[in-house]
Amino acid sequence: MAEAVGTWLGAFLTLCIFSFLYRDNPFFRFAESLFAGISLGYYIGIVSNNTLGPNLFQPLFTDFSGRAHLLIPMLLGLNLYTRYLPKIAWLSRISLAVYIAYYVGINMVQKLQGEVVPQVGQTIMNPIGGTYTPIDNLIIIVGVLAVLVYFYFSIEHKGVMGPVSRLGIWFLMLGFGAAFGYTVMGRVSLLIGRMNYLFLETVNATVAVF
Amino acid sequence: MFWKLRLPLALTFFVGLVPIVTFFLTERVFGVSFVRDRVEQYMVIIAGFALLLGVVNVVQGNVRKIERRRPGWPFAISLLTGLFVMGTFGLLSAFRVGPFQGILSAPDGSDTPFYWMTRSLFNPLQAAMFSLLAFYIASAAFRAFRVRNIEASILMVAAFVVMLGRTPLGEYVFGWIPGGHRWLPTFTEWIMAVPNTAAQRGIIIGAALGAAALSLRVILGIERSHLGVKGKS
Amino acid sequence: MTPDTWYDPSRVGAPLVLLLVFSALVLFFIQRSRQGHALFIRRIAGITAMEEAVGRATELGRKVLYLPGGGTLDDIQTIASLAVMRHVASLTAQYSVELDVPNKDPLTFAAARETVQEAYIQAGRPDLFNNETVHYVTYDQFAYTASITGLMVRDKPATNFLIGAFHAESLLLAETGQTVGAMQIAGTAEVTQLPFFAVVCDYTLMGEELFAAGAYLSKEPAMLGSIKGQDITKAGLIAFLILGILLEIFGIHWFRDFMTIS
Amino acid sequence: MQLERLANIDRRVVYLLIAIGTTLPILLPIGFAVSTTPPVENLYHKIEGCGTDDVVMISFDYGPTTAPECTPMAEAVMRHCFSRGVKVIVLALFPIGGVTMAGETVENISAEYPHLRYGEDYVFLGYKDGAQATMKQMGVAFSGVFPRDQMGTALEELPLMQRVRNYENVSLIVSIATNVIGEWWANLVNAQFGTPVAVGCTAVSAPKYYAFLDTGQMLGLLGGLKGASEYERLILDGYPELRRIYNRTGVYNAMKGMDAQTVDHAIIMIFILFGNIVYFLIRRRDRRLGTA
Repeated sequence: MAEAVGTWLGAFLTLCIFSFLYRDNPFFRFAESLFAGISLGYYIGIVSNNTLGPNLFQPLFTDFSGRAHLLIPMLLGLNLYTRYLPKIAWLSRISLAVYIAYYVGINMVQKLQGEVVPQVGQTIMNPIGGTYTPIDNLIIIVGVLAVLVYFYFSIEHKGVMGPVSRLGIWFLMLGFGAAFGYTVMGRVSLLIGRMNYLFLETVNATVAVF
Repeated sequence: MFWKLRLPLALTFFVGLVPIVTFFLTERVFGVSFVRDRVEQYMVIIAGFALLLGVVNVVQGNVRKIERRRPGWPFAISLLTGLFVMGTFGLLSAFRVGPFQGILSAPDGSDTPFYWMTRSLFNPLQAAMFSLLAFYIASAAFRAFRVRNIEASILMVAAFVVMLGRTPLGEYVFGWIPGGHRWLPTFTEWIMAVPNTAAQRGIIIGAALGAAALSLRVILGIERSHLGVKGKS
Repeated sequence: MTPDTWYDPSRVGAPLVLLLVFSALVLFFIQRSRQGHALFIRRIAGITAMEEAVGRATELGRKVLYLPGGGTLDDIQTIASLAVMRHVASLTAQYSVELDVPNKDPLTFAAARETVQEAYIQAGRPDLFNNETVHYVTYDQFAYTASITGLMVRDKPATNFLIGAFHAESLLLAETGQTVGAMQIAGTAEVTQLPFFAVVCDYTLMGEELFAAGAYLSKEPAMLGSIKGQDITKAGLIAFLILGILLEIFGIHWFRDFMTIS
Repeated sequence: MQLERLANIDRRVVYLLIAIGTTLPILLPIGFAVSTTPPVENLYHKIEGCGTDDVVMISFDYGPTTAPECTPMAEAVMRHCFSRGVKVIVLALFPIGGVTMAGETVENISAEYPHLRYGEDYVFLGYKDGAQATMKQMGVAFSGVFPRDQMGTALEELPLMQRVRNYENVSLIVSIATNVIGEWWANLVNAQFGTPVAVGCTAVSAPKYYAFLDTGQMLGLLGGLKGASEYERLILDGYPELRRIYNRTGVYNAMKGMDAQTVDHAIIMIFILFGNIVYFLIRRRDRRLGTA
């Protein structure tokens, strides 16, 4: 029974969201505000259950002295709330600075090691050979170079730079168009899933009750 | 004033160097395993505390909305109700209070109220919102794909060919020529594999360099907008 | 499994060399620029349009909506977004236009609050900043999207900035913004979402342009110097690529091997 | 003025047509002919080569979000095996809802084959966290990771599992995967243990998987709804008695989904063409007015 009620509720909320396609209306506003509230509540539960509980409170409660180092992130976390105390509001920036700095450092090496090096490495190829034809390989090489030239900021795109960066834009547009067309199928699949839910699953759930 | 500016910037510099330096070292070096095992965990905890910061702001904003009877205030009630009910079940389950001995499923495998709400309310809302994309991608294509200039034409033709090639329609176009039914699907795959790869690679290399340069500016304290501190050279 | 050296041999090759060369070049050009060597940075349409976009809000008497993206503060795109946000906030303060910054990530929310408030103080308009200028919505991608699309339809912002890390929600947000007649400037480095922004928005900062935007807007010598350093690295990589390909044709695999991570 | 109106049709017209184009084909199948491709045929022929002594493993490595694409694949492969009397072992490695997908599919499909017996003809092992570790351990013994099946029965009590110890006794592994787990089957299990692996994946990840097909690490590949509908086409041609299942209204399958895809793609393309024709007419008119 709870299953069927759940399915019908879900179907109702789905229709509320779809009604936005026609125009904004109280049903959509209801679903939207409920969604905002529920989702935030969901993350309160999940973050407590998956992070704060097992990684902070449980270790601290079971073995405080052995895990006292966990007080560091706890203090940094609590420190975010100094924002509400005007006199020491600036302290909250320390937590932000530490958090940002750590990930900025990670990003810097990851981008260079994980993206620039392999992507450049894969482009250094003998055009004759590999899985593609020589013409395909040349197109890839020329495309990569042209796009890189397009992103060159400190020279005006005149002379040789002009046509090459134009070619870069063409490659970008070709790639964007293709990716757009390619994505249609995945998005329609999502809608098919919802239509199934609305038309078939609600019926099945109801039948199952009786 | 000195500390308000210098301390965050000094911390940024030193903390930022930690992952860069340890990246190249092995755990044989003192402190590396500490960084790898613990610091990441610390950051997740800090982020966990931040969520409450957001919750406080949402509650404040919506309570104010109700108090002042601003337009749409009844919807603030449904928001707060959803937040309160779901959040309470979530907290009770997360800390295993009373009968709430599990968040998504109880120890005997049965569903919890938190899970029921997730499945009946949260997941359908997510999926419904996500699926609106099917409508939007259609209307965006109709409106934006016009042959205004060379760039727009390339964009449109590429999208059109790929859309055609991905369905049985693509097989029918040249299907009357012997062997022709594979032409468009093959061409579609070629577009994805060759020119599209080139464009993506170019963007990724450029963006990664840009990201690295921004990272360096942050670590050096040149870029500091995120701290609310005005940059100066 | 642990190698018996103190450094990780799979990482000290190309990645370390690239890191050192890159950092050296960026630092060199920052220094040079600070010493007063003028630098040219080409015009980037999306950035030049920002002032016009805020001006439009003044004319229409409607608000400016700034979305810092669905990424968290550990995503460098969000940091780039905060740098642009700072500039947009100074503009809205100067023009006395209402600014609205709804957030998905709570830490980004905390940082954005600092960024915007300070920009208003610097612009001499702390009175225009209030607790609702920068606010929090929810952590869920689609719940956030639903709230923002609703907000767009009801408040009809004159201008939308969609700058940062966006995922599947990109098209939902941009298309709704388009229906309410907002001028839209987007910026992201998410390769999968760029097509949608490029198709729907008036201006799109693509990849590297997003990261350069903050520096470009600040007009500070040190910032511009870093862009130059990054460009020179890029030129070096292009040369490296061409040389590598030529050597490959003659069967010499040095460059490729060097860039292949074992 | 008329032309401008055509160029700016209310977007809700587009929405309505997409809604109809998605719903109608699900309720009333059209049946666009799909030609089959080698990656799909390979998997079909592999199972055709299996007899009643062979065992096929079907791993549910996807969740509810990609069910419209993935479930028809799992169903078609399972029906194919059951129709031939090939033994089936089902498991789930995808953490978010994989086991639910597997449970529902096993329940639905086994109901269509009432003569098959649980434990002898098919077994449902259940879900295990940590896909890579699970895959490695199953190379030694299934019972090491799954001491009991989903219903809690010890594996040694199941007749089928008494003769199936590890991958050596399995003829084929089919992973219906939404993310990287499908790759792991290929580059971990196939590479280390040599068991043939075929993967069914969403259309979005198909291009990436073609590389594994080239190297032979994957024997077959079903890409998205298209791949699933091709497989349905093959089993319908081979086993006409399945028509009564696939022609039922009120039950979703990939061919219906593919019909909806085709109709929606056609609607979008027609709108693009229409928009451009109107755009051309406006330009031509303006040019004429300008020169007049």
